[in-house]
Amino acid sequence: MFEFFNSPEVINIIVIIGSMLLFFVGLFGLLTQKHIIKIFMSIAIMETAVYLFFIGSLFKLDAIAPIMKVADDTSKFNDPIPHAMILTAIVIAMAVFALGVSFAIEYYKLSGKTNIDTMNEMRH
Amino acid sequence: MSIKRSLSTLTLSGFTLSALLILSFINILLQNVATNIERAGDGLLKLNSSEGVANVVTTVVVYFRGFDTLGEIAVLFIASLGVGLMLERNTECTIKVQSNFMLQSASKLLFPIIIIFGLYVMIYGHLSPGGGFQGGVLVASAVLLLLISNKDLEVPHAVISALETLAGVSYVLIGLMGLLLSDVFLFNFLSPNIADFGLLLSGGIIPIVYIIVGIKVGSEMGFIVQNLLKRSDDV
Amino acid sequence: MMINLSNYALGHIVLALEMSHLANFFAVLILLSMGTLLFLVKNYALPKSFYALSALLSTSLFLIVYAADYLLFFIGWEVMSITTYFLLSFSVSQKTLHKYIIFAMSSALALFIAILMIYSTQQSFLYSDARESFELMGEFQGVFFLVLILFAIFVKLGVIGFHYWLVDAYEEAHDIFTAFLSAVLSKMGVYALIILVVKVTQPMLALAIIGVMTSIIATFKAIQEDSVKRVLAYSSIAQLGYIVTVLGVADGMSGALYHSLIHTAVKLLLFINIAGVIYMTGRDKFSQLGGLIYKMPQSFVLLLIGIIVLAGMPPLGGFSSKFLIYSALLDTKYLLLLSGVMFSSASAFLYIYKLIYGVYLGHPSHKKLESAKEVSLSFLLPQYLLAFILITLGTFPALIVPYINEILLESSLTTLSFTHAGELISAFAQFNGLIVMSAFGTIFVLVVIFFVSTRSKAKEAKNRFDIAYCGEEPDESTHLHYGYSMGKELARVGILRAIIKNSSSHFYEYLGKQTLSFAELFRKIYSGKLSVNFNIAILFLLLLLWGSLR
Amino acid sequence: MSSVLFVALPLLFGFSTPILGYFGKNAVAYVSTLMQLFLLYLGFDLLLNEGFSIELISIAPPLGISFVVTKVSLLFVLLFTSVMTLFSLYYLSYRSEKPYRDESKFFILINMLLAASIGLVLSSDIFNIYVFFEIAGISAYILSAYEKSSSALEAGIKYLITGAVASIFLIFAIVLIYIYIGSLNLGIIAQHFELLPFQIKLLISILLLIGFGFKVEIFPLNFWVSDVYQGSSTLVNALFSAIVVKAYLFVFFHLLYLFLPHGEFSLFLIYLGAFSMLAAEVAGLRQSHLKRLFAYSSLGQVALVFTAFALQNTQAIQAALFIVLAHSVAKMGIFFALALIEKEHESMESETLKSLNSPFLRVILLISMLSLLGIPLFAGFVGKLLVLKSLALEGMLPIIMMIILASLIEAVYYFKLAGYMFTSDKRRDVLKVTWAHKTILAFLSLLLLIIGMAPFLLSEYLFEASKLMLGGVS
Amino acid sequence: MIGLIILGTFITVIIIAFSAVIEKRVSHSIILFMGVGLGSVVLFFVFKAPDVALTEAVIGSGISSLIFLMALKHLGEKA
Repeated sequence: MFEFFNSPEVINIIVIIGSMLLFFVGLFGLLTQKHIIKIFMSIAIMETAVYLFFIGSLFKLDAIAPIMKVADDTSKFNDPIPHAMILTAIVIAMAVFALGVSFAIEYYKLSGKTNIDTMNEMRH
Repeated sequence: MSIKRSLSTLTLSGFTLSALLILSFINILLQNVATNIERAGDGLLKLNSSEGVANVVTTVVVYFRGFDTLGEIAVLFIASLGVGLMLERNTECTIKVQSNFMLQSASKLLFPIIIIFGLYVMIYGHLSPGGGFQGGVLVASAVLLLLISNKDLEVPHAVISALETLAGVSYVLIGLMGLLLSDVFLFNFLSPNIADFGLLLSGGIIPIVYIIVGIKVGSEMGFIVQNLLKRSDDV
Repeated sequence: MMINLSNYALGHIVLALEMSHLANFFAVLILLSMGTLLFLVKNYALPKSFYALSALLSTSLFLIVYAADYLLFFIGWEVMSITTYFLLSFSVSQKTLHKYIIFAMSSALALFIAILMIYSTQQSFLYSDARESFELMGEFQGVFFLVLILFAIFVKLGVIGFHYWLVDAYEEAHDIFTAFLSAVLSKMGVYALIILVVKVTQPMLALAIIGVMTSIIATFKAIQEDSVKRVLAYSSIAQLGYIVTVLGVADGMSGALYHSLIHTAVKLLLFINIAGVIYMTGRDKFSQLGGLIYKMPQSFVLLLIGIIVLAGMPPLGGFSSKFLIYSALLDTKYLLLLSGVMFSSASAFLYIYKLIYGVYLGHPSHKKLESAKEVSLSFLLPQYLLAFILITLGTFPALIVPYINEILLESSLTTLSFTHAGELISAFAQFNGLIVMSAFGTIFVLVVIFFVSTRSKAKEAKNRFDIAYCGEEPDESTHLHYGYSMGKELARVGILRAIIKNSSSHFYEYLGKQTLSFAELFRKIYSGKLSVNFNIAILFLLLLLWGSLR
Repeated sequence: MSSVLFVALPLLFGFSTPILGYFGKNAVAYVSTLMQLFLLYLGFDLLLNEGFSIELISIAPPLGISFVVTKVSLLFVLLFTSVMTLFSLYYLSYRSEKPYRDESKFFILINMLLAASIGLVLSSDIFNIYVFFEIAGISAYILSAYEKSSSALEAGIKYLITGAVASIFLIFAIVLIYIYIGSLNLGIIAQHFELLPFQIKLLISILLLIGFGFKVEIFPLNFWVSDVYQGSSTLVNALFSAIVVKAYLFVFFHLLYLFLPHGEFSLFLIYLGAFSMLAAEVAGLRQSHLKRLFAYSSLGQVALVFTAFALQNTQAIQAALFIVLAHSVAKMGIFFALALIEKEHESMESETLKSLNSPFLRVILLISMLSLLGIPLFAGFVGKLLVLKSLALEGMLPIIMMIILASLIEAVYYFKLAGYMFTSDKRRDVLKVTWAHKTILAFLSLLLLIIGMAPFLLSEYLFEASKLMLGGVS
Repeated sequence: MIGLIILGTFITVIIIAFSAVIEKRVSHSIILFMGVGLGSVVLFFVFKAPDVALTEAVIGSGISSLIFLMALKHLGEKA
């Protein structure tokens, strides 16, 4: 009965539903949470979901990781572009979070607030 | 009533909105499952066999889409600059983490292992999984471990700065060299020899650039983490 | 003569300038006012920017007049509005200034919409295509177009309901500039009415009714005012009301043009005169003036000429234009309108009398007024010139008929018949200016002789408190001058009270308040919480997705 | 000369700043300015010599990344470079009195912003666009929080969180594009986009709209903007409204024209833009803080540009380009002048203008505001006229009325400021403006007047550019 | 088999992520977030993307969580 789960179509469906549910969790956190770190975390979860969706949708069951043994061997590899893109995106996301966290720390020093909904001093 | 009291309007609306959105996404995606089409990746795989290195992802990251990586380096650079700008204090606040014996001895034991693993990942990035990003971060985290455990130790700012400057400038210069030599920015002007495929010294500028990237990423990461650590102690 | 400017424009827009007779007529009005007002300039220490802005203003006026397409007209119109704003800003309070600019910008932008509507039907801004474009518009669009255009013009003319800005601006503006505002800028409204409405559409009864209402209401509003400039401002509105009325009926163009000329001259005369009084005494309220006849006799005579014209009495030029207006109204058999105009004309005496009595006759209300002197020649000379024009037009009312005929011919309207310069002929009547003038002149001379001969025997008061006052001794705080409460009793008449007490300002203040609280709502959205903002964003995404999937 | 230098040189400058630091305090400032001048020269050189070129990076497209230089992208590149050069020249004089902390970092950031904006405009690879999107974003976050005051940090945090969320939607769209089309090259995507299943096409378009919508400040996604403008330092605001948002606008519509050449969503976007304009101006009506006020005015102008671009025909695009130019110049003038006023008066409430004693600054502010308002004789009028003209040709009367109503509201609050400036007589001491500042401000105002009076100098070029933009060369 | 692994890991990751989001104590939720990262590392590995898996392990869940923890030490739990 487990053979059912091994067909590419089913795996694709699992990936789509799973990653979208993860995206939902992140989005839910973004919309409802208040603590700034949890906001960043929710954004990170959403991003992870997108990455999983990307890699998961494009991987082929019978293919192998894109590391060639010989120069003229081009078949049966997973698409390397998603990997490269996600690599870049992960690092960029981390950089943004580091920056955001440092803003938050400095802001906390000045005002003592970590709740994003109370960050509205400039209501003119 | 009790549900209404414990859940705020915002939570409810957030839940409803995100759930509806995701359901529509899932609906659309399930109705239009992607077919197997010829993608750019296949072209790059073919291209890689003529002028790349064993790890195709490395070729893509460093060479075929090297410009993205340059931009990514720039993002990291700007972020670490911003973190420095935000958290830098001229007051001398040394690290006051009260590290215990366990941590101290474990870090002494682990430090060389992680460093060596990091360097391996960095240098063999074009042959096996891994590369500059991961290696750089691993090396940085090894140093970080040492920093946490040994409170007298601090990596001088000048060293990090020198490393990052060197790496950054040489990356752009390599790119400009390509422009100068063959009118294409970031061109692999070291003309890779396919016979070397799978060897440590193969792929022209690819391993060199990835090591540069590793140095850059490691130093930026070290800078960011050091700043955050320093800052988080002078509460 | 037409000058095509399309080489300098962009986006396939054809622009052109044209020197028509109509344009020349209004250009003459502009030049007349500028020429006369230039005499006054040296009496005031005006900043340099005032001159620069005035130059820009007159350029924009000429652009309005000579434009042969809507776009250049609009450019001129908007530049005129903005320049006026800065010219007003030299003396006007912030509130009035803000009021002015809101109305001026609404006017300009309404005009812009209308112009774009014209453009959208025929892809042309030219006047020559306008009539056709208007006919191509649908029923609703056509009405909407007219509403927009009329709104723009009414604001500039200060038609009742849209005069909220006008009276305050006239009162507070620099004395020279008030004259210019009344004499020229309001004429641009008339010109716009002719070019944009009369030439494009059929005669509209509604326009005539609005004109009559304006002149009646403005007349009664004027009676209540204490400030000289405000009275003149309302009088301007009333006079322009006549022009609007006559433009609303067929064959009214000649009367409108004639009256524009007369009104320009007479308002220049009156405002220059009042400017002289204010320059001498520093006061601009009726209750603070009075008894200046002995101090400023020449000014008195000139003002007398001015108000005779303003009242539209024969023998001076005012009657000539009124004559044309009346006969145009008679011609179209709108007798109710005619009686309205006549009623307003007659009621005008109430405030006209106030002008001469409040300023020059009666008791001086303050000691300071006794030291006033006759104004300098720079004030008198332009007034003499204008008085000469007005008297000439009274004597030879048909002097400008050949010229008006050319304008009418150009717009393919029926011309006035012309025999000689002294005789003005309309469809129903004719009057000979020469005869009327000589008759009135004789009577006038006789009256003056009688007055002078009796006056020499009258006892002359040495002190201004040398009067019987119900057995009490009047002092400085007593209002001796009748001008103080003149016309107040009129408010007891029911309909007049309704006119005087109600004001469009309540409506505009209410509108302003509502707009601001609406703005407050948006301001709150814009400084909301971050999580609420994200909720809105996701909702937007959802709506988009579902909206387009359906 | 290669167009890659536009990105490579600022990066090189940024990376090598520690070395430059050894050569003295001013070396960084002067090298940065010289580099920007060189880039300006490079831009004109490209304009005069070629006008069109494709610059390869690493390998040939469609597999690799390439820079496409056309007349329209060059227009934006030149705009950004000259804005940045003027900014640097202005700051060189400003810094002698009130420099930023850690000046070299400031110079790095503005150059990174420049590089990223140019990269956004030139790049023909959608993932590369994402990377530049992030670089521009991250430099803008830091610039916005640069003063480290609590309001600046608040602005920075809000900007950063919004930007991060926007980038998720953008990368989601890119992921879908790669999954369903299999390429990242804009040209290839454009060819295949129409063949996609309708739902996927819709999903990608909407995700792109949301991703870029946060950045192009369109109505339900622009609530962060006013806080960011108010919290950031005044000079930096000039960059935000003259460079950053323009780059995002260009990219968004470049992608739109490529992917949906038949204008499927055109009508919706036009209404969205017009409504955004109206909403922003209405919100601005009650403002008393100058920077926030001009933030709303920026929102309004950007929405107008959005409407014009959304019309998707050459004349409207030409109009949009006119407004882009006029708005950049005018906003620079305004924020430069406001920076001087803020330095002197230490307040940004609109009542500050009542006591402003500098006829020069008053005139500069006035000219810029009149241009923003679209008063004839100033550059803004040309753009607004052309937009409304093309709307009239399409017969979209409601849109015209919304835009005009928004302009009227805009006029109300601008003229309130003008009233403060020109009627009150309680003035402080004369605010001295250095000759360098005077020259730059006068140049900006003169530019507004020249474009306004002689639009035919530019219209030919802009028309060519708009044709290219609509034609979708990539 | 591989399908089951993917399914199971996805379920785990989603549950961990949800508990991370709704967890009141931020420090706990950061640890849970690290778990999300590790779960996705497994998934990336199963999807035959070792490079991404390594990066996610080191940067996505490692350094990111570390940064959050260090920040939390300063900011405090209270929202």
